[in-house]
Amino acid sequence: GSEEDTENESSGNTSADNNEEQESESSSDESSEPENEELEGSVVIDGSGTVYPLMSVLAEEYMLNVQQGVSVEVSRSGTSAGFEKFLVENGTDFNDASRLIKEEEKAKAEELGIDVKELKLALDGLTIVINPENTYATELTEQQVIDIFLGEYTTWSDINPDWPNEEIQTYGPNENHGTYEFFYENILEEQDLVESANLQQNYSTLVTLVAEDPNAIGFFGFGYYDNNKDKVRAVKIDFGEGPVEPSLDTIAEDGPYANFTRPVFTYLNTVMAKEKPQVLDYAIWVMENVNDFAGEAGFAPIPEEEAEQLANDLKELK
Amino acid sequence: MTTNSESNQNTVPVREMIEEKKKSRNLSSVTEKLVPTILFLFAMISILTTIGIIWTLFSETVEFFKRVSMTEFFTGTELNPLSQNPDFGILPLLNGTIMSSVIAMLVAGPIGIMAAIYLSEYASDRVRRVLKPMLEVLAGVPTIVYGFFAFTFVTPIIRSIWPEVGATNILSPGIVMGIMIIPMIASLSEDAMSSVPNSIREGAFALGATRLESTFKVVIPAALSGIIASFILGISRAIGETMIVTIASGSSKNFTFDLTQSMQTMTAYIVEVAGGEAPAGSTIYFSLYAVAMTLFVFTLIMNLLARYVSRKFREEY
Amino acid sequence: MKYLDLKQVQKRLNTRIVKNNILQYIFLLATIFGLIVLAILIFRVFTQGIGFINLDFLTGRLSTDANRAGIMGAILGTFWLMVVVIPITLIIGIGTALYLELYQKNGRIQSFIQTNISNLAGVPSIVYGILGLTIFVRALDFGNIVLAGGLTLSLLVLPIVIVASQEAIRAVPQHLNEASYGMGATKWQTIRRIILPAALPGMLTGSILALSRAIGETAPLTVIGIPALIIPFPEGIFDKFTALPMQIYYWTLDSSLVDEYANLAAATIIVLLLLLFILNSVAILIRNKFQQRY
Amino acid sequence: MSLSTVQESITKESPKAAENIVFDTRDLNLWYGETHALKNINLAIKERDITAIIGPSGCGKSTYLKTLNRMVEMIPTVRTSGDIKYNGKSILNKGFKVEDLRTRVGMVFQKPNPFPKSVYENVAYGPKIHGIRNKKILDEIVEKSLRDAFIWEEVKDRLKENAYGLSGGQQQRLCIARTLAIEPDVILMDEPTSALDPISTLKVEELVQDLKQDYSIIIVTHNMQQAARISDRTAFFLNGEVVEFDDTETLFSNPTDQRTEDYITGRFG
Amino acid sequence: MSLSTVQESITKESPKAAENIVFDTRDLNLWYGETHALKNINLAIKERDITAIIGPSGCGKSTYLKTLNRMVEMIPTVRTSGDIKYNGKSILNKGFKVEDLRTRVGMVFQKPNPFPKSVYENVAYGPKIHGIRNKKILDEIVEKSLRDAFIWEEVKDRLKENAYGLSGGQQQRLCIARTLAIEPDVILMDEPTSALDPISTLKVEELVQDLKQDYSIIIVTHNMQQAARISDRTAFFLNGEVVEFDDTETLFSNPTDQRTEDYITGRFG
Ligand SMILES: Nc1ncnc2c1ncn2[C@@H]1O[C@H](COP(=O)(O)OP(=O)(O)OP(=O)(O)O)[C@@H](O)[C@H]1O
Ligand SMILES: Nc1ncnc2c1ncn2[C@@H]1O[C@H](COP(=O)(O)OP(=O)(O)OP(=O)(O)O)[C@@H](O)[C@H]1O
Ligand SMILES: [Mg+2]
Ligand SMILES: [Mg+2]
Repeated sequence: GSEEDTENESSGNTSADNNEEQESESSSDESSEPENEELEGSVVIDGSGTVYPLMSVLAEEYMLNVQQGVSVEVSRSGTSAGFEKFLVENGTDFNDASRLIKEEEKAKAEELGIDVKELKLALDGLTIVINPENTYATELTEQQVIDIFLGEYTTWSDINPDWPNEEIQTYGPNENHGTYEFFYENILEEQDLVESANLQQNYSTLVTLVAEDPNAIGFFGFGYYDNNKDKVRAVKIDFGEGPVEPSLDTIAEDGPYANFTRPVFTYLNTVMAKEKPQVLDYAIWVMENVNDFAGEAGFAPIPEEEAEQLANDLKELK
Repeated sequence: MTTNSESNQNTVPVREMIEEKKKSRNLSSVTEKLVPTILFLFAMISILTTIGIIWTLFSETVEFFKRVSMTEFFTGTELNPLSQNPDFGILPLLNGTIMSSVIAMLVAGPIGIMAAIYLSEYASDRVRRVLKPMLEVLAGVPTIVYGFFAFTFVTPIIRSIWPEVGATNILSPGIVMGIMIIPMIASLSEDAMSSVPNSIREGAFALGATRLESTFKVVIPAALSGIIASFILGISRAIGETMIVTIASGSSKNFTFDLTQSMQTMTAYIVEVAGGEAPAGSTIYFSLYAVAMTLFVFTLIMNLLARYVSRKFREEY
Repeated sequence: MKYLDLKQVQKRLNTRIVKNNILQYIFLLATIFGLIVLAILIFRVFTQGIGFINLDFLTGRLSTDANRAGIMGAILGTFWLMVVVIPITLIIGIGTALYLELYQKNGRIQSFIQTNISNLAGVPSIVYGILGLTIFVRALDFGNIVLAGGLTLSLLVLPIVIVASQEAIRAVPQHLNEASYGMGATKWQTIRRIILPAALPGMLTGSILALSRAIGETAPLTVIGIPALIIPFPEGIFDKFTALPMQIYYWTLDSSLVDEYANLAAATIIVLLLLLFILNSVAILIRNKFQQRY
Repeated sequence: MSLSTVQESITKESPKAAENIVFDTRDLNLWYGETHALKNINLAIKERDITAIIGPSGCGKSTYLKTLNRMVEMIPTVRTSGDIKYNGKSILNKGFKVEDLRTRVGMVFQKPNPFPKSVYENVAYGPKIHGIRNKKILDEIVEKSLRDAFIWEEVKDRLKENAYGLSGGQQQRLCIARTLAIEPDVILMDEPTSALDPISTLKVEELVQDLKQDYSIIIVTHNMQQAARISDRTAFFLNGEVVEFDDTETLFSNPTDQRTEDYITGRFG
Repeated sequence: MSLSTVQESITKESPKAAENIVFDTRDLNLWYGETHALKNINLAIKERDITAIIGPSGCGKSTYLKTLNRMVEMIPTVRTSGDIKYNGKSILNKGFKVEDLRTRVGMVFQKPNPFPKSVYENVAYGPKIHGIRNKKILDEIVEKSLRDAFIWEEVKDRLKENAYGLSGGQQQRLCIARTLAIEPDVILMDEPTSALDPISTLKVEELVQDLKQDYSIIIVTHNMQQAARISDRTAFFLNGEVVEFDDTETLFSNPTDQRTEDYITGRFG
């Protein structure tokens, strides 16, 4: 309660008098204090919907407490559609991506003379979920998960004779999502999903479907599980060293859940960054603060050194 | 201006005044010539819109058909755009579109026309003035709201009656789409029926006709062109509806006539691809335009057909 | 010679009257059916969202924090969209209708334009989104500003306004035109003084339906690309923006991430419905004041 | 409308309130909103008579006629008081079946109002709603009615064409034919010949006199000659009141009221 | 329409083709699509005369009248051949300004067709579209026109009310007033009294005879008495042809054509 109240107050105050106070609060003060400049203009960000929750929290914090004169617009057309808007003349300043930039995209950037800087933001853990009524399949091995989604098992009793003789229903986000791509490429190693898999475009639909079907098993990003713990149950995965429950702690780069973990990025157009001080300032601020906000958005932080390194790289662009 | 004496019949020399004014009426003759030109330009905007749509869709569609054969596209019953061996058959989408529209019209057609009859022929002026705008509110509810209404309210109700129905299915969004379209059909049909002159109704009543008989045998035939027009707009709306189906029917690309199943419409496919991760220049990206083009041609053919029908039944009074 | 057997007629009459009375109630039920659904829908939305409507919510800025989020930006975005859509659709829509009904004598050209319009009325909104993206956002390089969105929505609802205006013009009795021409009135005078006043109520009906649609439309805006997070308020038609339905769309989509977003969406729906209600009431008042049976 | 709620129905066999009286109007008052259009009307209209109603424009002739088959109810602001008995039954009762009344009491309007259908369908409409489906009988009814309205020759080759292609006079005669097709007891005519040429008018007048044998006819007319020529009894309306009601001969030759005399001699207004 | 494209305009000073002839019709033919509605009409209508047109229903009277101010063009299927000269100028020319013609040639229609506006606005409509804006002058014109149409007394207290509240007869007299308000040269009247009661009819007839001093009047009527009473010359139409055109007295007392005689004696049809 009281924390919120103070936040509300500070959001209500946008006058210049408050600047000192806010800057001392903000963790970016070390870098921006010497210049103490008032920036204005806009920062345009598009790209992955998976990264959006994190990026939007960062953008809002920056606008409210760091640079009130700057407008950071965050869109979410998807990684690839975002790159299309990014890799054109006068394109977007950042593109969020739930995957690495592709070769074609790199080539296009070179052709346009856009120097692209890759910024790793956070880590997302792919979470396997089941219906809360399902009290037996709470622990599975990595291979069992793979086999379920490849259609090797049709009923639960195929996995374990003690489990009910009911048909397994598989769910997941559809091909449009980076999450699917990761699951398909990195976990299933490019083997086709079972024909009957119910793949959805919409996460709300997906959560509801799993929550309603007692024989459901599905996969999606940790953030979606984190917010729906009352509706779905996460499966502990055994990667060979005992079952691991996905959590912000286990989804670390070298953590026990690493096999099901992927990084998410944002790509910066450094040409823009050099032209527009607010873009660069924002980029630096993001890398200095991203780890403070990752958890709030359902992501695990990247190693502190890596973030610092990236921030320092950016400062050299000045 | 001088007023003549009472005895003179011409207290106001109107004719002279008109002659006088006529000389200064060159301006109005300019207006007369200018107005049609301006209005013509306005009318051209709709032509330009069509050209714009066709041009936009066509160039990318051509690209698509360089990669996927027309035969496969139009006769394929499989649509797996992202799998390793992608299939690009549009039939599942066509099927989903037709199924949802038919369900919607089965709901909206009868209910809409009955509501129109009530409002135009039975309701008193007062009641009509209250009910009609209330009904029109239905048309203004954003479709995204209907989508979640279908998914979280209507589907569970249907499933409690008919357990075989899936959590995502075509029936529920079809019904909700129908509800959304009711006011469009009711309102426009009511307008058409209201503009049938009262003297014609009186003629029927004077012969001992009940309201029902005057409505079905005189008013509806006389207003038929307007009623059909309202149906066309309703169907078009159903075919083009995006959000409701996207949310409540899921995104399975099933080719089936089973109402209980999840299906995808052409519009939902476009949303899925447009908002997705398909890189520009890929086949799936171009398939978006091919589907949009099909959707466009589909509505074109249907409208031409409906226009033909409506002209055939047009009555003059 | 008697063809009508009075006894038969009498007997049939009872069934006819009963039929009429029964169907009257069925028709009433049909009318009310829609309203019942509407009531349920509104009830659900209200119970979910009404608690979140307060001054801070209405006047506040957008935020990712559900407790702080406000929708003034979206309200202003919708407002500026209407500033673009209303004049454009009314002027072009009524103009086109007048041209088709009263000026274009060549049946072929008339029927060509007419076919084109009724087809445009059936083109799905998502296709207009693709058009708006290609023409206004990219080719004319407006970017995703209010003007681009407004023009796209205008094109989308234009056919509805045209068709409704045409119907209204056609419903003006021919003998009124004759009377006017008989007085030596020119065509434009007849249109301005006789046809437009008589047809205006009908035109308004169509325009209300059209504008309601434009205000609640989501699909084309998603294609044009509206930022999911944009905090500054739009101050004119050249600013970037978000609109009420977009905000509802984003919040409903993200409700699986933050539960409270569903409530915010419900609250925003209430605001949107209220807005539509006010708009419709004003227009319907105007319409009822002038409606006339000849 | 202030109507009692007793459910009643008329049959030809019902006892009549007064011998030979088909319409008995007692203290009828009618208002259009604020306008008091009919004031204390008392009229007893005899069966198998031709009753003419004359009077200056706006005096309430059409209104009275439309009250007799309750068409006046179509205007929502109308209120009535008093009573009208048709064959002894009060027709202003709410429970009274207007459809029945209107089948018995046909009406021809001042402005022609054909349906936007073919000539044939216009005439066949009445018989059809009353249950006649047989194509042959319908054909017969249509032909007979059109002949009786003296329009058969003009339209017999265009029965399938839309009635709106006919001239005003043709349309009006079609409307008369349409009414004849349901063979009513009483025919109300509101200036039925005002859109007809003298030839057609004469024919219709002849027809009206012909029909008198089987029907009671009430005719509103501006043409005093017409009233004098064809009617048995004439009512003179003025400002919503009945000034005089008498045998046509008496009324025209020997009016008791000064206003009637002024009117029929054209001195009035 | 087969019209030459010579641009012409009429002014009062233009020399007349024939002395005193206001409308000179030569070999006029008119078709509604396939229907040949007017056949070889030749008529010379004199200035400051009252010309009556009589004939049975559907014979083309209204059509001819509407050709004189080119209102007939409103029906798209209409084709004409031949020529009509108004004050010596061919009016069927495409370049001819119909608005001018219609300002000079006023028209009163068969069915009353007031605008859905107030009584005042109905009468003021003509002067307004011709550029008269002065409120005082408009008031004068409205009052005078309504007086001339003998309706002033009935409507003077409801000038602001909608004209649709008036009775049929009142509406028609309002339409006459509306035409008088622009003081045309010629007034075309298509059965203007068919919806009027005898009193109003007599008044309008008087008015017509009054107006004759300044205007040429062409009146279509079914009422032969009326034609005989008020007109100077009468044309008898039959099946789209002019059977006879002569001084009214001659035509009624001594018709040359057998068909005319049959018609006026009522033997015909
Ligand atoms: N719908 C209406 N609303 C209000 N007043 C009306 C209505 N219809 C008629 N009146 C008024 O009622 C009075 C009687 O009208 P009614 O039409 O019965 O006259 P009428 O005798 O038939 O006249 P006419 O010979 O001109 O047809 C008139 O003063 C008229 O203005
Ligand atoms: N719009 C039209 N389309 C086709 N035919 C028409 C049209 N108007 C009139 N006619 C035909 O042209 C002929 C002449 O019609 P017109 O209205 O001139 O007759 P009229 O002499 O005025 O008759 P009435 O006395 O009944 O008014 C009629 O046969 C009629 O059927
Ligand atoms: Mg009357
Ligand atoms: Mg005529």
